[in-house]
This record gives sequence, structure tokens and C-alpha cells, in this order.
Amino acid sequence: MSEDAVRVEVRGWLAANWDPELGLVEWRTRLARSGWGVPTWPKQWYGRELPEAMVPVVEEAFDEVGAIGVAKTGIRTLAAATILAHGTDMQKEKFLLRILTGEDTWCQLFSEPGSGSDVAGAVTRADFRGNQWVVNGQKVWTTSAHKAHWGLLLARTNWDAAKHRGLSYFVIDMKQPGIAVHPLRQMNGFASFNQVFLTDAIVPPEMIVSTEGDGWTVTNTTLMHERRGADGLRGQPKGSDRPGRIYTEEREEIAVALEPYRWYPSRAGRVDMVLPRAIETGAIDDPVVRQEVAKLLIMARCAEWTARRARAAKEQGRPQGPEGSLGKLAASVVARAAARVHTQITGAGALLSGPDAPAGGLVAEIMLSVPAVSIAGGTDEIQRNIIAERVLKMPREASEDTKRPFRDVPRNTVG
Amino acid sequence: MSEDAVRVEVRGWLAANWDPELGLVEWRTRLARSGWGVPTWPKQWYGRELPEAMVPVVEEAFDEVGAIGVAKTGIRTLAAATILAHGTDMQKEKFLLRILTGEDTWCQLFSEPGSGSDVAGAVTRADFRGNQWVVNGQKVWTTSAHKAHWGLLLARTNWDAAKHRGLSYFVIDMKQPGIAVHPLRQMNGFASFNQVFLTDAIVPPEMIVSTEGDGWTVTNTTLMHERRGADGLRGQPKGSDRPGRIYTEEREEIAVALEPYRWYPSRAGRVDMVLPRAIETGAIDDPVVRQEVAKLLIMARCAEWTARRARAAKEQGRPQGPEGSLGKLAASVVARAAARVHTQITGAGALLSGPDAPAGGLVAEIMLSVPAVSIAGGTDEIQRNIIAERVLKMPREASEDTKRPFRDVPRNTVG
Amino acid sequence: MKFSFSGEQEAFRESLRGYLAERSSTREVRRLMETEAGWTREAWARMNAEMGLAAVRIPEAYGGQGFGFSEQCIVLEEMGRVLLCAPYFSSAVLAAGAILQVGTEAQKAALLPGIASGEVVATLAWVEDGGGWEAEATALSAMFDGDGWRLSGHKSFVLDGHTADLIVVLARGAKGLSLFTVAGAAVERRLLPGIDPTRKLARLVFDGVAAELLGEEGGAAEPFGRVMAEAAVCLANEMVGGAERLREDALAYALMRMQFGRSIAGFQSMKHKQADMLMEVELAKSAAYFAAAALDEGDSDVAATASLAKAAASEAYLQTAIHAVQIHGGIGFTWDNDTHLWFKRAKASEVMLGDAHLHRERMMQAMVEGVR
Amino acid sequence: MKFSFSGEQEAFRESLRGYLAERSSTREVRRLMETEAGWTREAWARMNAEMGLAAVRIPEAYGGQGFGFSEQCIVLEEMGRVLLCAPYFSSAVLAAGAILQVGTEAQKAALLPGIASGEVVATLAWVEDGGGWEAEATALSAMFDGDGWRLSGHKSFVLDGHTADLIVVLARGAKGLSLFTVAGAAVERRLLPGIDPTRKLARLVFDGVAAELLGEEGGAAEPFGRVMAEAAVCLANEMVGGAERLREDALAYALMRMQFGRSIAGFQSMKHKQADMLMEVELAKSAAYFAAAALDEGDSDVAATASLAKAAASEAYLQTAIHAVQIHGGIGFTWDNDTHLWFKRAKASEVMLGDAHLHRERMMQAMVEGVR
Repeated sequence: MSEDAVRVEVRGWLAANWDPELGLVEWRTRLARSGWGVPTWPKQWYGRELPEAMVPVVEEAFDEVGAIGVAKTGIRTLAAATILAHGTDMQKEKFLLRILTGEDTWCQLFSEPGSGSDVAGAVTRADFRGNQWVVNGQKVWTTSAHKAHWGLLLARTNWDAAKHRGLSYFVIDMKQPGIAVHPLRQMNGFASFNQVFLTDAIVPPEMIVSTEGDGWTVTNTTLMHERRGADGLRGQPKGSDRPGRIYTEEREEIAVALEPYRWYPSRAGRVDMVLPRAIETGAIDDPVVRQEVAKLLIMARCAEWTARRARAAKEQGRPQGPEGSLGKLAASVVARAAARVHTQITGAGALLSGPDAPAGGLVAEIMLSVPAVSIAGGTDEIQRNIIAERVLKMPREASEDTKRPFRDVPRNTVG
Repeated sequence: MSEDAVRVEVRGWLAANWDPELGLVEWRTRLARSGWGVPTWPKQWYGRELPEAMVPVVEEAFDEVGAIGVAKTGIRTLAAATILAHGTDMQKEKFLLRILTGEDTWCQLFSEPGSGSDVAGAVTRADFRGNQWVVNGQKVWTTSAHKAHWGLLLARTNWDAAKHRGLSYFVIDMKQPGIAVHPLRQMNGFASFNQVFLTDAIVPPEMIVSTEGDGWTVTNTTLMHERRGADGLRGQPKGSDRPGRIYTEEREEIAVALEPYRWYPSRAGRVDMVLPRAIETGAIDDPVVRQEVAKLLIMARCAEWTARRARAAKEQGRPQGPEGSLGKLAASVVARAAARVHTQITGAGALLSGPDAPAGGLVAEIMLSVPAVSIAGGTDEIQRNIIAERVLKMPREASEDTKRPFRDVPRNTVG
Repeated sequence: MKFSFSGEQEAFRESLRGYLAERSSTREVRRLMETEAGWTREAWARMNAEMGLAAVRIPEAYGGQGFGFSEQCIVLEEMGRVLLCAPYFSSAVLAAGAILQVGTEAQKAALLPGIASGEVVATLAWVEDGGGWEAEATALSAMFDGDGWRLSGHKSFVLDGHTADLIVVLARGAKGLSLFTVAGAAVERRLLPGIDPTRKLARLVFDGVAAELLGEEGGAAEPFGRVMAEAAVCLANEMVGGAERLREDALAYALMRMQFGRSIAGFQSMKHKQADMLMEVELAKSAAYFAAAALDEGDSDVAATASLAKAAASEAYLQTAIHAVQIHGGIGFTWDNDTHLWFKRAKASEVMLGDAHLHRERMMQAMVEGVR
Repeated sequence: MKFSFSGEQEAFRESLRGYLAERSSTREVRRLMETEAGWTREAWARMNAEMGLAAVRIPEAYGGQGFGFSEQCIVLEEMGRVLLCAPYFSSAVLAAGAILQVGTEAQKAALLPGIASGEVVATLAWVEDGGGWEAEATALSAMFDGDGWRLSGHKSFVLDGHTADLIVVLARGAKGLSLFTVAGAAVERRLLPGIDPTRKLARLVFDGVAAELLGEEGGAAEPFGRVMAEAAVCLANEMVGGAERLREDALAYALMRMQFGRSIAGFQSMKHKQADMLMEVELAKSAAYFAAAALDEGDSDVAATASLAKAAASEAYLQTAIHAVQIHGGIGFTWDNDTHLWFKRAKASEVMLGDAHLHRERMMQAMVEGVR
């Protein structure tokens, strides 16, 4: 199908179907059924099997009329991609549509207190007892667990197998007595994540994804989609300020989804605020400050242009160059530098926090949030390992834990 | 013996024996025989078995009358300490006195092109053929090899033994046909070191130090004395400008010994020149330059005070704290920063070299010499390993080469 | 110059370390930091009764113990290690330092014994809303109205300003800068929410408040500079104490934590980071110790040395804190882990009394003046 | 803004890389750097005959190929990779850039074809002994004596100044700054020993030398600023070429070198260092590429972008060079190892056209002006 043909067809469909006075779920149900919500998906499952390159064409047509797309907040897209790749038809039937409409919310139960960077070191256990899986353990860094209907669960089902082979992957019902969710407060005062305690939580046998022992493969599908979504250029979803029932509902959906992550722009260092604040405070007249601001802006611009270079190469269908793997590490260097420059510009005021503090408390929030950036989603050290091993083809660290039964691997009892 | 008793005795001996019109060798021979030249050494070998703490007392008495001590240039003190610890009586008889008088010059044949940081990886071979050792291989980073009478040689004598157990230690006559010495030119244009090519070079059997296969132990004695001598506070020997035949001879001795290392102060960054040059060039009026100069001076002062703190603790007989292991690494950070600040202060002039260049070419020399400091005598990386393992007791890197026959260990054929 | 502590000093440090470890657990720190005052009279009184901490550097003639800066800096280093929540810096360093520098004999005799015993908690108020750390930025005005002195204006960033009994205030009058004392209760005061909850700051409003002149009228600028240099040295020592504690905790964590089937302390990047941290902290300690000794020995270039020590401590503490959070990984970013308590102190101390840029500039001015 | 090279551009780069690898081995670089001239007419003529390098950015109307900065910067990046010893930067960047900016139509038609063909080697002389990179520092004087213009004074740090046929000179006259052309042979000139033997500098003395006015009298200050911005972008691209080559060589060495029975590339500190080097070089490349594209697209804030690119390249190249020597260990400090050739170019390029501090200041001035 040519670009023009797609454009004509999607425009036609929108002309006939789009209505901003519909309810959000109603519209998205209609949209999902049409195949235009996720046009690259299989025809059998809400898609049209169009190539990636057609996505911008479809999106453009939606933008022309202000039509809203399928739900995208949270980790639902990772859940969908994983189920699409590895799930049974029953699972696809049960979950995919409600993911697209936004009716169900999902969370990811991978990280544990004892295994942060080392996801495959999970020790949460799932034992098959009677006719169901019984899950015990603790998960952490779970976003939205308190709201989620379903969880993507990685658990160990075989302790005699080697580390990566004893894992299985489940979809778990989060609304059950065996699951307790507690907020995890951060050093910046926010609580964006949860700890999830699983005590004899139940998973019916049909809710395993792929087969027993194949959990690491499935996990990698999820993680791959997570990494793809993070090229550092994506902003936070904003919603439209147009009038109409559906826009109101979408704004609410976004606001609820973003609430725990209000501080995310601060953790990146708010480079955008640096020059205006330096001018506003008069610090810009200090040549020493100018040097520091310049160093920061140079790094930030270089990082941004590097990401754009990577994206441009991708859009041209070129093989990915090294520039595509650097975004996360660069962002971390930029964020740290930004926190220092903000401190320097702000002077004594940097001692204060709260609404009366400089920039309404944002400077304090930046200083106390920035440390997250070099840790969350893979520490700087892990990023450097990945760059060295995958991009530069340097030797991998000799593994000391992958070739023996996992029960013999030294590990922390609890984080 | 009390401090006072030592003081009285050494003063008495000096009053009777010191004469600045003696020849250097004649005086030192007399001095060595008296035991006052190396008072901590055994009585049998030119010493008096006095404790370390008495050394400053003796030195003070020498300073009072301007008396010259035993020869100290080059690696002779390491040779002496090693022979004293591991040598046979015949070796001590043959070498020690002529080391102290300065008649013999020594060099150290440890490093090889294929094993820089990894001294124990030496592949120079010594084979016992007929009734003597026959040596073949290549050594590098050898100071004064072209002048040396004797060399301290580390060579592999057993290829079936593990890495550290197949080495032996020899004293080798440097003035023989099997040894060719070539200067090794550095990136800064100087040639302070040699490459030494050994082709069927001969060592008689009585010139092995300790036993066959014990070479690594002996080497460690040499290296330990080398490290002890490097606390970063020692300046270059200067010699006295007094009149008298012996002072003239000493000045010549020092000048000859220092000639290949004229650039050594430059490699440390010449922090002492920074403030005067910043004032002289007017760069000091630039607040950005002031910050950079301050950062450098802070690091340099902190490093100096840390070395003094370590020395003070040692003088008080306290166990060495962590501060004693940091000098080399700190010096390297300081030197690199100094090179940058010199560049910044000098501006366009930093493009020039030679006598008409800024500071008579010293700025260029600094820029091109500083890289040596983080490499020579143990790279920064090796220093960090040592600090982490010895001071902080962190786990050692798993060794991949120490537990199998050395002939099976992967290595470079040539550097 | 002295480059090592004496046996007595080491013994003092050791006993103090044990004492403070018991009295100022992080549990206690967390309890106090959630209170508005940030410290309690009972604990502070007990600490002074048992260890006489506030008295260390106050001369015996005024009820103190008569030790020098080296000893006071041991106290500060150990307090910094445990993030002690007590009005020590405000009262025994800043206020006592100012009174010792400019007070008349009678004023010292009247004011210092209370501070030494800990019964009176004093502080020093000099910075204003503009945030300038230098005395010249002072706008708060002092007027003599026949009856006595009256102060009008405000002060901000005042350490323990909302709880202090006695406030030493820098003010501008007809003859220039002078210091005054004011009863804490006479001032309108408000806690300022801050990034470091273990050390409270307040904003004070002076609405024609009656004040006593401390020392001579108009002569405060120069001795105040000395007070600031002393305070910088004291803070630097407190900071290196915190930095060392963070470093040690991060090392202990790395040695204990297993990932990928091995201790993370075995990873070379971790080893190198820890080696760098050790170097940074030890270098900053050397400067802090040297500066304290320089104060005791009456060195002429104390201004440069004090600023050097503060700048070095700022960089080392903050860098150590950043590394420490990073080494702990995700857990280090949580509220329940203690690392952030020191991180916040590091960040606040970096700013307090002027940041590293300011002190480097001060240092250079003093050094260039010395050379030219 | 364009963020990728076209297929044609990539193909051009590839063929040029192969060509230069053959023509500019380090053996050839070492041979030429020991000569006084630093390059040979024969090799330069051949290179232009075969690849037309000097012509790339000169418009077709003046005998050039009419490409843009993006293409010229590909040439520079590739030359930087191999440390090509040729008068490209002096002639095709600096001199041609100045003539294009200020020359009259007739002058362009007269001067550029020779430069484009490589038959004429030109250079630009603006800095003097004081070492100021800014046009304002110019003291060399231009006087009109009825017959024509005469230049008196000196220039220093002139790239290929001792070998160039034609020298474009910045001079100060009654109406301010103007550019002039002078025959190389008419000037007293002396090679200046430099830290980078692959790129020669000269000092020129003008003793009332006859000169042609280039363009208009007195109007050079502004277009000269543009010439400098273009040169900064060109140099930045040359620098990232050198940095990338150093990075690749250091990686190859690490992969090959065995110590302790294993490849040193397996040590985590080596892996992390190489990852950091990759990041630094790639980030600097992005800035250099962006700046070249910005010149081609006529961006309004080219001054800021050019300085940004030069500052980023300076830091990245020098840092890469320092790492590269370190990775090679002792061997990297020897004359026989090639690393120092790039190290010296990195150091010289850092200084050339103004160091990172200067360019950061320029960038900020341009940006703040843009905002205010």
C-alpha cells in the first residue's frame, strides 16, 4: 500500500468515525476495531499489518482532525508488545483490547531489592501447587502498582536450573489478597514507585506467558521495547486543550498517569531553565558563571544533536551507529552538571526548599532529584558496560553466576 | 645507644676524618669502612646496626660540617638493599663497597615491551647451558643502561612453572658483547631511557641472587624499596656550592646522573610556575583563570599536605594510614591539571616550543611531558587497583594467568 | 607546621566518636529533623554536661576548656560524621567566635560562660535576603536613639535562628558595620524550609529591636572577616567528617552487596571509584587539618588557607555524596536509606558560608595580594 | 536542520578516506614533519589534480566545485584523521574564506581559481606577537602613500606563513580594519618552532611592504568575524576526525594488548574509559556536523554554534589524546609510537583560533545577546 493510499483511507475512516463528543473508551474501542489505532499490528489483533514507515502518515491524519489515539500511558505498550509476541490467543483476547482502550492499567514486576541492575537474579518464587502457581517474594521500583489491574511478573520456578533458565513469566491479577502494595518514598520526598509484597499470591496456570523456564526470553522482549522507547527526545504527553468531552477525559487520564512523576523533568536537570535564571538572577554577569553555563549548554546541545543524528540515521534506514547508544549516559552527565550550575546561579537561596524557595522550589527539587537519572533504568556503569560490549565489541565480563544451579549462586538474602 | 651518644660519636669521627679536599671515592671509602655512611646496615657490611630513628641525628651531624654522604644517585640504593637482603657474601663483598663509593653504576632490567604494568610477565629467558646462564630477550625503560657496569636482571628460567615461580634474579655484567643498549626517544624529544637487547648474554652461575625460581621474591624486595623512596616530597639532589675538591666532584656526579632527567620537573607540571606566570602574563586578572589556578593550587597543596601527614605519622611510628598510598595518583591528577592551566595562561604562545617560546620553552615541555606521570612507575589504573586492594581491602581481580604453566598463558609476542 | 594529631587528641577523638555514635544514631537524627526546632534542650544539656562540647575552644577564663581550633575541629569532624542535630555550629562556632573577636572583656565574661555550658544557645545573623555571604552586603540598620541601640531590617539563612536565645547581629550604622546582641525572643522569626532538614535556618525580622553593641562601634568589618575565616575552617572540618563517613558506608555497602553472583566490590570500576573517593576525601582532610593548625599557630595567610580548605571540602563532600548515592544504586535514592541525609548536608554545606567558587576567588585574592 | 549525511556525501567520504590513507601514512607524515616546509608542492599538486580537494567549497564561477561547508568539513574531518601535511587549512579554509567574504568580484575571479587548483597556496595572517585571536588586537598598520598601500608591522602564528605564495593580511588603517593581499616572497618570514610539527607556523615582518586592498577599506571587522566563525567550524570538524582516529587506534590497541594473561580490553576500567571516549567524541562530532550544516543553511546564530563546536572539539580531542596515550601505557609516550603525533595536533588545535574558554565566552555573549 502506498503512502497516498494509506492517507486517503485513514482520512476517509476518520471523516466517518471521529467525534470529539464520544467517550474515550467508546472511541478507542471503535478505533481499535478499525485497525487504525495500532496499524502495524496483525490484522487479527486490532492492526493492519502496515510497515513502520506508514505510522507517521497515519499519525499525521489523526493530527489533522485532532483525533485521539489508543491509550499509551504507563507500561501498557510494553505489556501489549510482550503479549502480542509471546501470549496465547486467550491472553490476547482477554488483554489487548482493554490495554488499547485504557480500561486496564498494568505494572511491571521485575526488579527486586536484591537484584537491581541484575534483573535475571530475581528470587521471587512461583511454585506450582495443586492446580495453580503460588507466588512469594518482593518486587520494587514498580510504577503504578497501586492502580494496576494486571502485573507482568518475573519469578523463579526452578532453582536447580542455571540463573537465566529457571525463570518464568506470568500475568498476575493485582487485585487479590496475596498482594500488598506500599509506596516507596524517595530522597526528594516524592513516592513515584511501589514496593509490592507477594504472599501466597495466586496465578492460574493459563496465565503463564510462553512456557515454564522461558521467562528470560519473554522478559527481554519487554525490556527491548522499553529501551526502544527511550531515545531521550520524547517529552511528556500533554493532551489537547480543545473543547470536547473526549479531550477532557484524555486530560484527566494523562494527569492521573503523570501525577507520581511530576518531578521527572527536574531529575533531568531542567537545562532549559539555566539561561533564563542566570539572566534573571544577574549571575550571567559573572564570567565564571558564563563558563559553567556554557559548558552545560554545550554538553546538552551535543547530546540532543547526537540523539537527532541517531534518529535521522534510523529514519533513513541506515544501520544504527554508535551515536544511538549514548543518550542515557549523556543525559546523566548533563543532569549532574545542570544541578551544579543551578546551585551556583542560585547562591544562598539554594539552601531553601518549598514554594517560597528559588523558582518556587524547583531548584531544590532539581538538586535532590538529579541523582535518579544515573541510576534508574540502568546505572551509568551498566550503560558503559553495554556501550563497551555491544557497540565497541570489547570482551564481556566473565560471568560467575550463569553456569551453575541458581541455588548455589552467592546472593544477598535481602536488599 | 642514645641520640646524644650517637651525636657525640659521629661528631667526633667527622672531626677526625672529614676533609673537603679529599677525592670523592677516597672519602667515601673511608666513610663506608667507618659504618657512618649507612648506619642502619649490619656491622659486618659497612653499617652500625642503628635504628631508623637515628638516621636524622647522623645526617644532622654531617650537615653541620658539610660532609658528603655515600653515593645515592640512580638505582644503586635499590641494588644495595636487594643484595644486602638476598645476596651471597661473595656478592656483598664484590658489590656493596663500590656501590657506596659511587665507583660502579647500576641499572634495573625488569620491564619488557610486552609486560609494562605486569613485571612478573617477563619473557626474557635465561637458560643454563654448559656452566653458565645464557640470556636472550629485550628489556625496556632502563635508566642509565648505557653507563651501567651492572644490571639487576629478572629473567624466566622455567616455562613449565606458574608465572611467578619460573623467574630468577641475576646480577649481569653490562659491559659484554651480548648486550646492546639503544636510547628510547620519548614524545617530548628527550631520551631518558634505554632499550636493552640481550643476545646470548652471559651470567656466571655465582651471579644468581637467591635461588633459581625465587626471582619474584627478590624482585619484590627491589620494588618495595623503590616505592618507599617515592613519597612525592623528595626534590632532586642539588649538591653544595661550597669550594673544595670533593664538592666539585660531587656536583659533576650529580650533573651526569641528572642529565637524562632534566625534564622530570616538567612532567610533574611545574605548579610552582603557575602563579608567577599568571601574574607575569596578566592572565591573573581574568576571573576564569583565577578559578582554574585556584583549583590547581588547592589540589597541589592538598596533595603536599597529605604527603606530609603521611610522613609525620611515619615519623611518630604510627601505622601507615590511607593517606600514604595516594601520593602517586594525586601527583598525576595535579600534573595533568597543571598542564591545562599553563596552556590557558599562555594562550597562543602555547603553540610554540624551543628557547624562544614562553618560559624558554618550558610550557611546551610541560605539555608534552606530563603524560609520563600517570604511566611511569605504575599507571594510574594500577595505583587505583593497589589502593582499592591494599588499603580498602577490596577483592583482587581474579587472576587468569598465575595458576597454569607460563608457556600456556596468552601473551603478546612483542610489544 | 604540625601535620599530625597528638596522642591525647587521638584519644579524645576516639572517645568522642564512641559517644556520638551512641547519642546520634540516624534514627535519632531522623526523629529530630522532623521537629521544627531540629534539636532538644534536654539532649543538648546532657551532651554538654557529659562532654563539655560547647566549651572546647572557649578560654578557661570564660568558663571554657581553653583548647584550640585543632581540638574544636576534631569535635566538628566527629559531629559531621553523625550529622549531630544540635546548635553547636551556630552557638559554639559562629556566635562564640564573633564574641571572642569583637566583644569587650566584660561582654566576654558575661556572654561566653552561658554558651560554654550550653545553657545559652546563641547564633550569628549576617546574611540577608539577597544571599550575599560577605559583610559588605549588610543592609540591616542600627540607630542610637538616646536610650540605646535599635535594629531595623531583616536577616536570613540564620542557623538555628528560630530557637536561639541570643542573636549576634551584623548591622550597618553611621560609622559602618558593627555587631550587636539581641535576645532571640525579641525578634520576629520564622523557620525557612530547607534542603537539609538536619540543620535549620530561619528568617528574622528586626522591627526597631533593642540591642547591645558588641565591642566597638563601626569596627566590625575586619574582625568579622576573621570570624568568617574561622567558621570556614570549622565547617570544612565538619564536612570532611561527613564525607569520610559517607565514603566508609559506601565501601561497606559495596563489600556486602552481591550482584551477578559476586560482591560488587570486585568490579574494577567500583574499585577505582572507591580509590578516587579515598583520595578526594583524604586530600580534603589534609586541607581541613592544616587550616585548623594554621589558625592555632597564628599563620599570616589564614584567609587563603581557610578558603582553600572550605573549597576543597565542598568539592570532596559533594562528590563523595554523589558517588555514595550512585554506589547504593536505587536503594540509595530512597528515603529509608540513610545516604540522602548526608547528601543533603553535603549540598547545604557546599552553599553555606559561600560556595567553592567564592572561596577560590577569596583564596586567589589573598594569595595574589601576598605575592604582589 | 539536516542531521545526517546524504548517500553521495557518505560515498565521497569513503573514497576520500581510502585515498588519504594511502597518501598520508604516518610514515609520510613523519617524513614531512621533519622538513622545514612541512609539505611538498608535488604531493599537494597531485592531490588536487586527483581529488580537487582545495576546490571543494570554492564556487564553480571561480574554478571551484561549488560544494558547501558540509562537504568541506568531510574533507577536513578526513584530513584530521590522517594528519595530512598540506596547506589546506591555510589556503582553502582561511585565505579562501577571507577572499570569499570581503573580496570584490574581480578579486575573487583573480585569486580563487589559483587557490582552487592548488597552484597558489595562500594563507591568512591576523594574530600578532601578543597572541590575541580577536581582530581588535590588530596593530599592523596600513598606509596609503599615493602609489598604493604599504603594510608595516608583524604577524605571528601564521599557518604555513613561511611557504605561502599569497598572504591575506588583517591591518589597521585610518578607517579601521581592512584586509590586504601581499606576495609571500615580499615579506621577511621565519619558521616558528612549534609543539605540533605536522602543522607549521611562521612569523612575518612587514617593512612597508606593498599590498593590495582586499574589498573595501575599513569594513573588515564584521566579515572577518564571519571568517573566524567559519574557520572554527572547519577546525572543529578536522579535530573530531583526529579524535575519532585516536579513539579507534586506542581501542584496537586495547583489544590486541595482553597483560596478566588477558586482553586489557577486558578490564572494566578500560571498557568504561573507552565508552566515555566514544561518548565524548560522538558528542563533539554532532556539534561539528551541526555547525557545518548551520553554515550551509544560513542559520542566524552561527556565531554561537561555531564557538560551541570549537569548544566541544577542543575538550574532546585533548581528552581523547590524553586517554589514548594512557591506554598505550609506556609505549604511548615514546617517539616511535604514533599516538603523540595526534596528541600534539590535539594540543595545538585546542589553542588554535582560541581555546575553549574563549569560545565558551563568545558563545555566551552571542546567546545572551540573542535572548536579551
